[in-house]
Amino acid sequence: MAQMNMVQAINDALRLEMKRDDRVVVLGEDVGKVGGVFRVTAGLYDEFGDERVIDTPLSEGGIIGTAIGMALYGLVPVPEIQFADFIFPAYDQIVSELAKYRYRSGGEYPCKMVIRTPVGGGIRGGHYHSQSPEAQFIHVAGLKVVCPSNAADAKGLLLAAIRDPDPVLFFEPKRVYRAAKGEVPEGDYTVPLGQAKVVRPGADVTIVTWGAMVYEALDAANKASAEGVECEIVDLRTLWPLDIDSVVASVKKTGRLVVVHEAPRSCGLGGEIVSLVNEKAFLHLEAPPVRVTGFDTPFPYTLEMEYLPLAHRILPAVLATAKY
Amino acid sequence: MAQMNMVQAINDALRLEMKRDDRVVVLGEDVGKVGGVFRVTAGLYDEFGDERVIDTPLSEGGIIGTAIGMALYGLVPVPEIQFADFIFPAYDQIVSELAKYRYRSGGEYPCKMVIRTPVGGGIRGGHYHSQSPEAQFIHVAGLKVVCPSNAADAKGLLLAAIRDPDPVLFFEPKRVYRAAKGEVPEGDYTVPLGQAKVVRPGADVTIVTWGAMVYEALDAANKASAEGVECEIVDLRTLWPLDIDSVVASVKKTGRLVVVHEAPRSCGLGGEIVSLVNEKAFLHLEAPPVRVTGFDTPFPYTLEMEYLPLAHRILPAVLATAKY
Amino acid sequence: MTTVSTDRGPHHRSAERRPEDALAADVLRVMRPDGSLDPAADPHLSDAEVLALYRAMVRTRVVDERAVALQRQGRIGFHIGSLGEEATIVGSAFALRPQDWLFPCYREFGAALLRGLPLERYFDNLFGNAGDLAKGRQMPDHWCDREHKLGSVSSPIGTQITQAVGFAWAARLRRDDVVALVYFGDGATSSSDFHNGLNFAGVYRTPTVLLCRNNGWAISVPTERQTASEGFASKGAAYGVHGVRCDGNDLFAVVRACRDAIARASRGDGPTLVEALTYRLSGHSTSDDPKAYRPEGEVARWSELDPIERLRAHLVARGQWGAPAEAALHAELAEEVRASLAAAEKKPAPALASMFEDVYAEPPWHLREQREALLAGPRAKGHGG
Amino acid sequence: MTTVSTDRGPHHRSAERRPEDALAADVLRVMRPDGSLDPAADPHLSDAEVLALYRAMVRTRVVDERAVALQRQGRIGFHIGSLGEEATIVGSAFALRPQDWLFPCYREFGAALLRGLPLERYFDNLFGNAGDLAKGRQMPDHWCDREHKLGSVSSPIGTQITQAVGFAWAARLRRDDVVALVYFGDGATSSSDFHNGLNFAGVYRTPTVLLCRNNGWAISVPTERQTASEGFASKGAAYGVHGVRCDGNDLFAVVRACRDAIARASRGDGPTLVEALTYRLSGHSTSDDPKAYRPEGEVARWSELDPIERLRAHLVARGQWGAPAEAALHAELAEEVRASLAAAEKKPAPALASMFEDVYAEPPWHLREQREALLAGPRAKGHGG
Ligand SMILES: Cc1ncc(C[n+]2csc(CCOP(=O)(O)OP(=O)(O)O)c2C)c(N)n1
Ligand SMILES: Cc1ncc(C[n+]2csc(CCOP(=O)(O)OP(=O)(O)O)c2C)c(N)n1
Ligand SMILES: [Mg+2]
Ligand SMILES: [Mg+2]
Repeated sequence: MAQMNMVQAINDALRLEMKRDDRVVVLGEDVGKVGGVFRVTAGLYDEFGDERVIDTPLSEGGIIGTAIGMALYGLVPVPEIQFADFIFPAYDQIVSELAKYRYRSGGEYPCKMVIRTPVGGGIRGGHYHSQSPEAQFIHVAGLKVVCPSNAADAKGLLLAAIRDPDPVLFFEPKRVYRAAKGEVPEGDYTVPLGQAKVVRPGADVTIVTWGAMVYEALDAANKASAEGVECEIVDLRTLWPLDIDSVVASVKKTGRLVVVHEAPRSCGLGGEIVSLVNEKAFLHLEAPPVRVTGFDTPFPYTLEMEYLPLAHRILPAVLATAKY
Repeated sequence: MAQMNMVQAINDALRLEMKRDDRVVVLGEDVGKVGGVFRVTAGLYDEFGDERVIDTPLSEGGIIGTAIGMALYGLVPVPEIQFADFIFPAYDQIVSELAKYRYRSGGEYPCKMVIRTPVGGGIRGGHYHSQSPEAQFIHVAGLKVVCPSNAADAKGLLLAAIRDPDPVLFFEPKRVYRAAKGEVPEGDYTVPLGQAKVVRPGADVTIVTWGAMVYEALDAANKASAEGVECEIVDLRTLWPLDIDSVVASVKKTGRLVVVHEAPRSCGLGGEIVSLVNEKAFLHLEAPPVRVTGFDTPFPYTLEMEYLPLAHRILPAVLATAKY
Repeated sequence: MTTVSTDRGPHHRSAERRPEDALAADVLRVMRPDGSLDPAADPHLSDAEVLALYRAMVRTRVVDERAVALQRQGRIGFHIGSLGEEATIVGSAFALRPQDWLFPCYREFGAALLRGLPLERYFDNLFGNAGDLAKGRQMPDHWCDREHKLGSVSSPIGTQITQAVGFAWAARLRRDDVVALVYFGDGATSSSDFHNGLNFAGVYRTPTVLLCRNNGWAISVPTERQTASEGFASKGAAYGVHGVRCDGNDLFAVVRACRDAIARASRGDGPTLVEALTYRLSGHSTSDDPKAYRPEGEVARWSELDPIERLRAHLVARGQWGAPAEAALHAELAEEVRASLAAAEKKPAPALASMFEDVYAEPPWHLREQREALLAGPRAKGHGG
Repeated sequence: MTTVSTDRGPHHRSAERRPEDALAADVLRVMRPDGSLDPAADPHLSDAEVLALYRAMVRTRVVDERAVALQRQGRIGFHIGSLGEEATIVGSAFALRPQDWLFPCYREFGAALLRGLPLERYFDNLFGNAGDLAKGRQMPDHWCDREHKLGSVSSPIGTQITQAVGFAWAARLRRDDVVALVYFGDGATSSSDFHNGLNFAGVYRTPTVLLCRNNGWAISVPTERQTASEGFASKGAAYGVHGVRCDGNDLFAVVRACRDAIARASRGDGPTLVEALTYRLSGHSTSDDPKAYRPEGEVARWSELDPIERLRAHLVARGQWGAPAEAALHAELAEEVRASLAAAEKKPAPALASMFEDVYAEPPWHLREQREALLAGPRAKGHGG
C-alpha cells in the first residue's frame, strides 16, 4: 500500500489501464503536455505518446462527439472535461447520442467511454468552477454516474468504470483532490460500480451522501455523537444506478434520513433518494426525510462556504431529525 | 369566447402580444414563411414581417445565443425550438448564460425570453420527437417552466410568460395540440405563473400532473370513481416554481399522492414533488407517495403507448394507494 | 421604441434554387448535356457497374415511392425519402471500399440497400417490428446495420459528423486503412457538430469524407438563409479541409469526387468536404407540404435534371438500355418489393420486455423493477412480453 | 489490436509562436520598425489621443501586475491578466463610439477601465466584496458594468460571441446606430459559439466586430492545435464575414482595423472578423505555470515586440515622451492604485441574504424559505445578513 492523494490515485489508475489495454485513449483540453490543469494526467503524455494522450481544440462538443466515434470503432476513450461546469457544450452529444446509442441501435452498437471531470465547490471557483451536475445526467436513461470520496475508491472505481460496458460519468470532487489522502493498494483492483459503502455505522440517523460532502457528514456525525445521536453514513460512491439496498437497509435500521449534496436542491438526486425511500421503506420512516443541499441559486463566489451544505448546516438537520 | 385548439390559442397569444409590444420577436427554424412545423406561428410572418418573425439557420445554440443578445438589448425574444428534444445544442447557452445572467451581473442585466417548444409523446415520434426534459431545466436555478394542458390556459400562461421578468421555458404538449379544444376568451388576459388548478375535486387521492397527462389522469379518475375512489387532480400548469400551497393543501385533505409525468422517473419532477410533500405534510401521509411516469429508458417508437403513463397505468396506482 | 419596419435587412430571396448553380464552372461534372462523358473527369466505370448503379438508383426510387404510399395508407407512420438525390446517395456509397464505413443522415436508405441491407430489413424498420435491427425503438428511416458497416441514424441534425470524424481518427490511430464517409444536409452545416467535426478532422487529418447533400432546402429554409458564404465546399478552407463541389445529379461526378476523396483519405492526406449540388424533389418528409414555401416552377426545372433520367439517357445513348429492359427492371423490383413488404408486414411488434433491454448492457435493479411492473400490469397481455 | 505507436499523425509542433507571424505581409501594420507610422494605414490620432492611450496601456499593466501581487499575497483568490496584449485591448476599446457596446472575454479589464469602469470598482470585483457590481457572486475578473456599456464576463469560452451578434442584430432591427464589439481568444474559435456567432452575423449582416485576440496559446494548447486553417481571419470567408489580420502589438494598427470595422458595421455593410496577432507574455492566469509547456525563448522574442515599449519608442521618437514623464506617470498610477485598493479592501463581504437575490426578479417561495433557513442558522451571524 502506498499513501496517495486522489489526484495520484486517479493518475495511477489511468496509467495501469493504459498499459493493460492499448485501446484506452485519453483526450481533452490541456491533458497532454501539461498533464491537465489539476495534473491528473501528468506523465501520461511522456509515457504513452501524443496519440494516446491527446490535447484537443477547445470544444467539449468536439471532444465527446469524436470520442463517441472512437468508441464505435472499438477504442475506449477516457475524455476529460476540464471542469464539470464546461460539460454543457457537449450535453447534446452525451444525452442524445452517447446515452442512447446502444438502445437505439437495438444493441448493435455498444458505445462506452468514461468522461472524467472535476466537480464541486470549495476552491473559490465561483459560478463556473464549482457546480455538481449529476442530476442532469442521472435523469437521462443510459448513463452511469460515479463520484468517489477518497483515493482508494477513486482508483478502484475508475478501473471498474473503464472496464464497464456502459458509458460512465466519473465526477472527481476537486475540493478533496489533494486533501483526500490515504492508503491506496498497489496494482490492479476494482471497486465494483453500484455498491455504496457505510463509512460510519450508527443507529439513529442515516446520512446518504458522496464525494467531498462525506467529510462534512463525518464532521457533523462526530458532533452529533457528542450530543448522543449516532449517525450512519452511507457513501454512495456510484450515484447511478445507486445502491438501493444499502440505503434502504440503513433507513430501516434508523428510521431517519438526511441526504446531503452540493447541487441545488430542486430536482436533485436528493429528491430521488427521498422518493425511493418512500417507496421502499415508508412504514419505517419515523421522521420526514431531510435534504441538506446547495441552495437553488447559481453557485456564489464570496459566500461559497455559506452556500455549501457543510457540517454546520448538516448538524442541526441531523439533530432535528433525530428529535422529530 | 371562441372555440380554439391549443395551436390556435398560442397563435392568438403571440399575435396579440406582438401587436401590443413591438419588442416581441419570434425566431426559430421554419417559424416564418411556413409558420412552424406545427403551424403555431402561422400568419405571423405575413402580419409582422421578416424582422419580427425570423427563419433562422439550423442551430439551436445560435438561436438561443443570439436571442440572449437581443434580450440584453431590450427586445423580448420568443424563440421556438422545433421539438424539445432538439433543445440540447442550446443547453449551454440556457443553463450557463440565460439562467445566470441576472444573478451573475448583480442584477445589472435582466435577461428574459420565452422559449417555446413542443414536448411529450403520443405522436409516434420515437426517441427524438417525444421527450419531456423539464427536470433538466428546473434543476438549474434561474429558469421558470410552464406546461399548459388546455387552450385557454395556454393562451393566458403564454401572455403571462412573455410579460414575466424572468426567462421562461414554455413547453407545449404536442399530443393535445389539436385535441385540447375548448372555450378561449378573446383578447387580452393572463393566467398567472405559479398557480396550479384543481381540475377535479376529490377526497381520497391527490393526483399531481400537467400537460397531456391531465387527460389520462381524468380518465383514470373517472374509472376509479366507479370503484368508489375519488381523485383530486391538481394540474400544475407552472412546473417551476411550483404551486406548493395547492399541492400541500390537497395532500393534507386526501393523505395520498400520485404524481404522473411522461419524463423518466429518476431525478424527474415527480421525485421533487414527493420530497416537498414529505417536508411539508409528512404527518398527513397515509400511504407512500407513488410516481407513475415514463420508464428509465429512451423513449421507444413502437411501444410508446406502453411507455407513457396512461390511464391504464395510473388507475392501478391510484387504487393501490387508496387501499394502502 | 418605434415599430420595426421591414425595409432593410436580409430577406428570404424568393429566387428559386436554380439548376444552373449545379452547372457552374467550378463544379465537377462528368456527364455532358448530350449524354456523353467528359474524359478528363470520367471515373471509368465498367458497363456492368453503370448498369448496376442505374438499377440501384431506380430501386431506391421505387422503394421510396412505395414507402410514401404506405404512409398515406396509414400502414407506416412516417417516411423521409430521397427523390431526386439518388445519384448523390448511391454514387457515394458505391465509391466506398468494402472496409470503409458509412455514417448516414436520414435520407440514405438507398446507400444502405446498395451496401447490402436486405430490403425486408428496411421495411422491418419502417414498421418498427420485431425484425427491425433497431428493435422498433426508433422512427421509420432510423435504421442501423453493423454487418454492412452502416452507422445508426439519429434525428438530431449534425451529430453524426463529429462521430464519423472520431471513428476515422480511431482507424488512423490503429493504422487501419479505413475511411468513414458521413452524410449531412445543407442545413446541417449550421449545426455546432459541423464546426466541431470539420475542425477536428482538419487538425488531426482524419480519413473522413464529409458529404454535404446540398438539396437547396432545410425543410422550409432555403440555403441562403443557412449561410452567407459562397456555397458549402468553400467552408473547408476555414478548417484546413480540402473542399470539392460536384454535380450531385450526375452519378459519374459523384463517384469521381468521392473516389478521389477516399483515395486522398486513405493515402493519409486528410479529409475532404464534398458538396453535392442536388435537389429535394419531394417535400421534406411525409409530414411536410412544400407548397407553403417553395416557389412555383422550381421543381419542374430541377426535374429536368432528374439524376435517374439523365443516367437513363446516357445508357440509352450508349446502347445499353431501352424500354424492354426498363419494363423488366420495374417488374422485377415490383415483385421484390411485394415479397419483402409482405414478409415484413406480417411480423409482430417487439416484445414488451424488449423495452428495457440495451439501455445498459445489463438491466440494473430499477429497470428490472420497472419491467416486472409493466409485465404484471393491465396491458402486458397481447404484446408477447 | 497492436500497440499504437507515435510515428504518424499530427504532433504538437514544438516550434515557437514566432513574432515574424505578426509581421507577415498580409497583416495590417502601422508602426514601422524605426518607430515612424506608415501614412497609408495611419489612423491619424491626435497627439493627445496617443498620449492618453499610452497612459491607458501603462495603467492597465500597472494594475495587472498589482493584481498578480495581490494574488500571490493571498489577498485575492485569482487573477487573469493581459500582459503583452495591452495594445489589442486598449486600442480596440478606444475605437468604439460612445453608443457602442463591448462584450468582454476575461482579459479586458484594460478596456473596461478605458471606458470608465472606476478602478475601485474593478478592485471591488477582485475582492468579491459588497461594492462589486456583480455582488461578489463571480470570480475575480468577472465584472460587468451597464453604465459603461460593458457586458458581463462569464467563464464558459465563446458564449459571448453569439450574444454580441444577437445584441448588434437587435440594434439593427431597431434602426439604432449601435455596434457591438466582442473579444475572444484563439482557443475560442474552436467553440460552437464561434461558429454560431459568425454564421448568424453573416446571414443577418449584424453590425458586430468580432475581435480574436490570437495570443498564441489556449492555456497549454498552441494555436496550430486549434485549427488547420491559415490563421483565424480567413475563417470569416466560411461565413461571408469580412476578415482582417492586424499586428495586435501595434496600437495604431489595432485602432485602424477596429475603426474600419466599426465604420463598416455602422454603414450597414455587416460584420468583420478582426484577428489581432499578439502574445500572452504571462501564464494563462495566476493558477498556471507556463514553464511546463512553453518553449524557451518564446517570451524573450515576443518581449521585443512589447506593445508598450513599441509605443513608448514611438512617443520618444516623436519627442512627446521621456524619462521624467514616465516617472511621473508611474508615481501617479501608484497613488491611484494605492487609494483605490485601500478603499476596496476595506469593504465587507456581500450580505448573506444577497445570495438569494437576482436569481429571479422576485424570490419565489422556495428561495424565501431557503433564505430564512440560512439566516436562522449557525453561520448567519457576522455576515450582516
Ligand atoms: C438539432 C435539430 N434541430 C432541428 C431538427 C428538425 N429538423 C429535422 S430535418 C431539418 C432540416 C434539415 O435540413 P438539411 O440539413 O438541409 O437536410 P435535408 O433534410 O435537406 O436533407 C430540421 C430542421 C432536428 N432534427 N435536429
Ligand atoms: C467551455 C469551456 N471550456 C474550457 C474552459 C477552460 N478554459 C478557460 S480559458 C481556456 C483557454 C482559452 O484560450 P483562448 O480562447 O485562446 O483565450 P486566452 O486565454 O488565450 O486569452 C480554457 C480551456 C472554459 N472556460 N470554458
Ligand atoms: Mg437540405
Ligand atoms: Mg489564446
